[in-house]
Amino acid sequence: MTPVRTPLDAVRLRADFPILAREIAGRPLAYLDSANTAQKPRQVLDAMTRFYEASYANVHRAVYQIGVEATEAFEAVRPKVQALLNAPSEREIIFTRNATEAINLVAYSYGRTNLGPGDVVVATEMEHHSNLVPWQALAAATGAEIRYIHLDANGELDLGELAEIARAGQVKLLAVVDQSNSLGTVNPIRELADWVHGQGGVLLVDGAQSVPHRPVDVQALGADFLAFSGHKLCGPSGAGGLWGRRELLEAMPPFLTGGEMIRSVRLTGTTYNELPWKFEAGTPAIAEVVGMGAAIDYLSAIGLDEIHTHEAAISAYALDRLGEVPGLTVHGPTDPSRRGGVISFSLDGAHPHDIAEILGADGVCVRAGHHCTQPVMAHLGVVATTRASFYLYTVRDDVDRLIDGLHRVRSIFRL
Amino acid sequence: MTPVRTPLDAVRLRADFPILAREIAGRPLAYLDSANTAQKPRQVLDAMTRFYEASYANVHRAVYQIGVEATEAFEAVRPKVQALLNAPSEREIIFTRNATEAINLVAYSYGRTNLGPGDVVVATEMEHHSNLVPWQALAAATGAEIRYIHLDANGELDLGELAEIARAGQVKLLAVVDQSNSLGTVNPIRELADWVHGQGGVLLVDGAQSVPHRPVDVQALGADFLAFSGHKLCGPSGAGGLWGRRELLEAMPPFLTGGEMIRSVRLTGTTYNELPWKFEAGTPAIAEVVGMGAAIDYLSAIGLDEIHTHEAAISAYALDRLGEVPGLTVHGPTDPSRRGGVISFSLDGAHPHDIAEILGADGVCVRAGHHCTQPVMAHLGVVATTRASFYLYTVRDDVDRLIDGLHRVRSIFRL
Amino acid sequence: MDDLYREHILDHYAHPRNHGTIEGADATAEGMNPLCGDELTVDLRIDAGRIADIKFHGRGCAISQAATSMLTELVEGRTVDEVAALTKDDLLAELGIPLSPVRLKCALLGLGTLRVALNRHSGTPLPEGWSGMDEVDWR
Amino acid sequence: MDDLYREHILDHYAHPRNHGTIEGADATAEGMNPLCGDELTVDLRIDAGRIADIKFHGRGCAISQAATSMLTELVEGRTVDEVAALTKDDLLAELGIPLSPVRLKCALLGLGTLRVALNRHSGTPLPEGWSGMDEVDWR
Ligand SMILES: Cc1ncc(COP(=O)(O)O)c(C=O)c1O
Ligand SMILES: Cc1ncc(COP(=O)(O)O)c(C=O)c1O
Repeated sequence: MTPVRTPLDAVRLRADFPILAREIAGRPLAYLDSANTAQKPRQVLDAMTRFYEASYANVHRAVYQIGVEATEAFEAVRPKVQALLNAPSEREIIFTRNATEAINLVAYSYGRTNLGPGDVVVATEMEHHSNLVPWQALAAATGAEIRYIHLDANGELDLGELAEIARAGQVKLLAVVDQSNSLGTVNPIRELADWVHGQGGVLLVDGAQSVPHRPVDVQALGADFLAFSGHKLCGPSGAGGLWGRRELLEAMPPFLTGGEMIRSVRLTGTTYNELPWKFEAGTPAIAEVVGMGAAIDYLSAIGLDEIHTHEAAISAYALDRLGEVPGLTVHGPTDPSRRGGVISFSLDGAHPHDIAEILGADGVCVRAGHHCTQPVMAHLGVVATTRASFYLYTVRDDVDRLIDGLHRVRSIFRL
Repeated sequence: MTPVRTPLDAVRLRADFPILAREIAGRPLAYLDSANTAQKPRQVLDAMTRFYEASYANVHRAVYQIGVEATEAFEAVRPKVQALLNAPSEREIIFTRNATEAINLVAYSYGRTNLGPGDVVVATEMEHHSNLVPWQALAAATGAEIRYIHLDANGELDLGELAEIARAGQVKLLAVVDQSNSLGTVNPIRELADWVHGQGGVLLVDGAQSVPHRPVDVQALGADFLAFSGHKLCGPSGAGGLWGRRELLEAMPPFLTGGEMIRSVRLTGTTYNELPWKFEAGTPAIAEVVGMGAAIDYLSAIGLDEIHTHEAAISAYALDRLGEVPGLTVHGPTDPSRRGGVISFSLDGAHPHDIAEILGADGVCVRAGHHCTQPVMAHLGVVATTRASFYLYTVRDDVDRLIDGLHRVRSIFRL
Repeated sequence: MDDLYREHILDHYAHPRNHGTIEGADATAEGMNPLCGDELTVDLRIDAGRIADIKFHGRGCAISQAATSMLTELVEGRTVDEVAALTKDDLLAELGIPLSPVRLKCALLGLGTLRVALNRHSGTPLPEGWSGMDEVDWR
Repeated sequence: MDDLYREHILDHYAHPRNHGTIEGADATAEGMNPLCGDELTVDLRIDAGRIADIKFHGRGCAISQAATSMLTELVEGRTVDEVAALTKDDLLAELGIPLSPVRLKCALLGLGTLRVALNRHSGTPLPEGWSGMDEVDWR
């Protein structure tokens, strides 16, 4: 049933994205900030509008026709996510607002139940703040210790530290990003899974930057939890998800409580609903989950493999061309095969904010800042970098305009 | 500057709501489930689509043009909410997914910091599960005691119990719904505020059912926190909010942690951002908040007063006409001036599910169930009721069709 | 609509078969539909591996009451193994009416509750978090 | 764009006035822009109610560096009261370039940090949670 796929035609796909036709200074957007958030194809916007215009109602509760349709449309997204992640069961898919909420759910519900003094939670120096601060907060709340796997000079994890970390206490959880959002580094998740399982701990994978960009298989990775954001995979803002192993989720107490997640409420006590609803309190982001389903359909029809191949080609081209710019340093792994479609760089004599401003005036959208990875910046010895990131709609012309803009920066600052 | 307002013309307003033109069994929807979730006007759907097609980007971070536009569109909603609630400052407005998340934020961040053994958290028998289960969970986690204000025969709070509750321990927080979603009861919030403040405690108001339907003024109410849902006020699913008094919010620890809510992250510790961002971790529901802003504009242009007047007229008409149906009992206050546009009822010999099914087949959408208020059902001695609820787009014809449907139910069941 | 509230459904609803309780039942289970709060109790007497008697009571809609009533007729006198093998489709065929997913939960409440009772009787541990509704998915 | 990186901005960026530190300063404050991580330290010497000396250092973009450099020229020799009354609009007028809200935060980092230093010196408690950026709203 796998369709025969042709290489992705980014120029053609751009036409699906209305915003990419917007002109700034007379030229269409060169949107190079997809690691931050992805743009939305017409297919996703139409799916949501159609839903609101024909079938919008609250889910799980209503007997009437539009309520049934809304529930079916909403619940039909669970198996789509299941397939996207190769999860064993759709009951293991919990809808959240974003990856951040998914990680917090685990930190509160699993973490506060299972960690205490003498235990160790491990994160890495490369984590996005959303996969770092919740574990700092968990350590502070439970008396567990937080340990970090640091970065080597190449922007990769120093696995040599694992032995020492294991001696610090009982390792209960390792939280690690699949692909770094600021360095592009792709991490050896399977190896880390084996290590943490050997310690008797569990593995949480931050899939925010991998799930949108290449095939991800939670079973092959050996993950116990995986978090992702819908807005980074061409879905609307406001929807994301958590996958977790059923035994773990079953044993965890609820996190948010309220309507929808209960079985029965009495003034004297309450029993909880089954998975996954136990973790979905209140009216969910109904239309946004439906939109995320449309985004998954859209990406799947193109093929995550094809998207990955396309991004690798664009990245290779960009790395080449960035090499032409005097005074420019690319951060992160030097081996293109060990990095995703995210390139952070520094340009001598020009601050990232100024670079992004000058590029932005020509419609080239890059991000300047710490990318919610301040420890990575500290490691690099900078406060901020400029970052260009790619997606299925990125074309070589976008990269060419980036390079032209960088030359313009150099000329403005007389570098 | 207050515009002169004419009475609301619901027939004309219906044209703004695409879904209301949908036909079931040859007739347009009679959507009588707005207390559950409201339908969306074209103005709101267009605002979101326009945003996605022209200005979508992540907020607060980007230097480029669409990032600036996105941030401005998103942050412009805070003063709209501030005005809607007459809050002292827009910094006190925190965006959440829904009322449920807003209440959980307070239960975790305020509750777990301020309550302990010997303290009392007070809820009422009338609360929606979302304003009940979080307090049960808080009591269980902290050793505080939970006490309830019970209902009288009329479906109103028995304030005579307050004295005894005050003797149970140090009252730290009272959580109460402004307007009941299953009985329609409007509560004496100001009186409860004075009482709980006299006890040295704070007041959380569940505004999920009041904010969409009439002018709400957090200062006049004497509230300390107020939660609401955007999807119930014609906004998209996925956005809602919490208002809290600044001194309280400033003193509270963060709830969800991650990107956006930090000031500075080091491996050795983290400092947090200012209000309101301290409480908004991760990428927010950007387009949904923008949509909620469009909904507030839409409602404000019509006037919350006018909406309230319209609903009161529809309710009075519905109460009258329901009185014609043999064997039908309306629950909740008998005085129409003490209730909102929500009518729960029982019909002898017919189960709510069957009533809703039969009405639904004719396009009349009512809700059957416990409405996430099982303690209210227990109080009424039923497991479920049928509920019709009204909004600005409800017309008399909807009520007439409800009544016709109820007669049809009686004839099917030979009552 | 007239599809749903057919004569046989209304008849079972108005005159439920095997309604009541069994004193000293060999197995009992309570079911609950979290969507509407409907409650159901099923009592069994089991004799030489057969359902010698079955009774139910509770509060529910016409669909759940009629479906449970018909279910009791379907299983009475059958062996425990036969009953354990009964699928939701068998029951739905018996009901013979079109059902939306929400109403499917109504229709299957009795079957789920009966399963719990049988599991209790046989001592088979119930799957964690199982409410007898696991077969009912939203799609 | 050419609006933004005008000659005077580039000049102050390349040659910041009053750059450095003051040994034994009468007041010091550190500012931080949480959006980009830029850091700034402002040192003051205050003599008879006047800013006798001001120095700054830190890491920042052309806008924040140039704005802070121009700010130091603006306040040097003025009385503490005059400086406390200085508004963001005064500084922006001096800068004379159009700024988006994000860049406004850059431009006002120095002013906010200076205010913290003055407050520390006067012993006025700082508003809780105040980062010197309170004047910068998103709209
Ligand atoms: C009174 C009341 N409180 C809280 C809620 C919960 O709202 P949400 O599901 O949007 O979080 C509702 C909605 O059903 C409600 O009616
Ligand atoms: C690696 C990584 N983890 C987590 C997140 C947080 O995602 P969200 O803001 O959607 O919760 C991001 C997004 O910036 C990310 O890149």
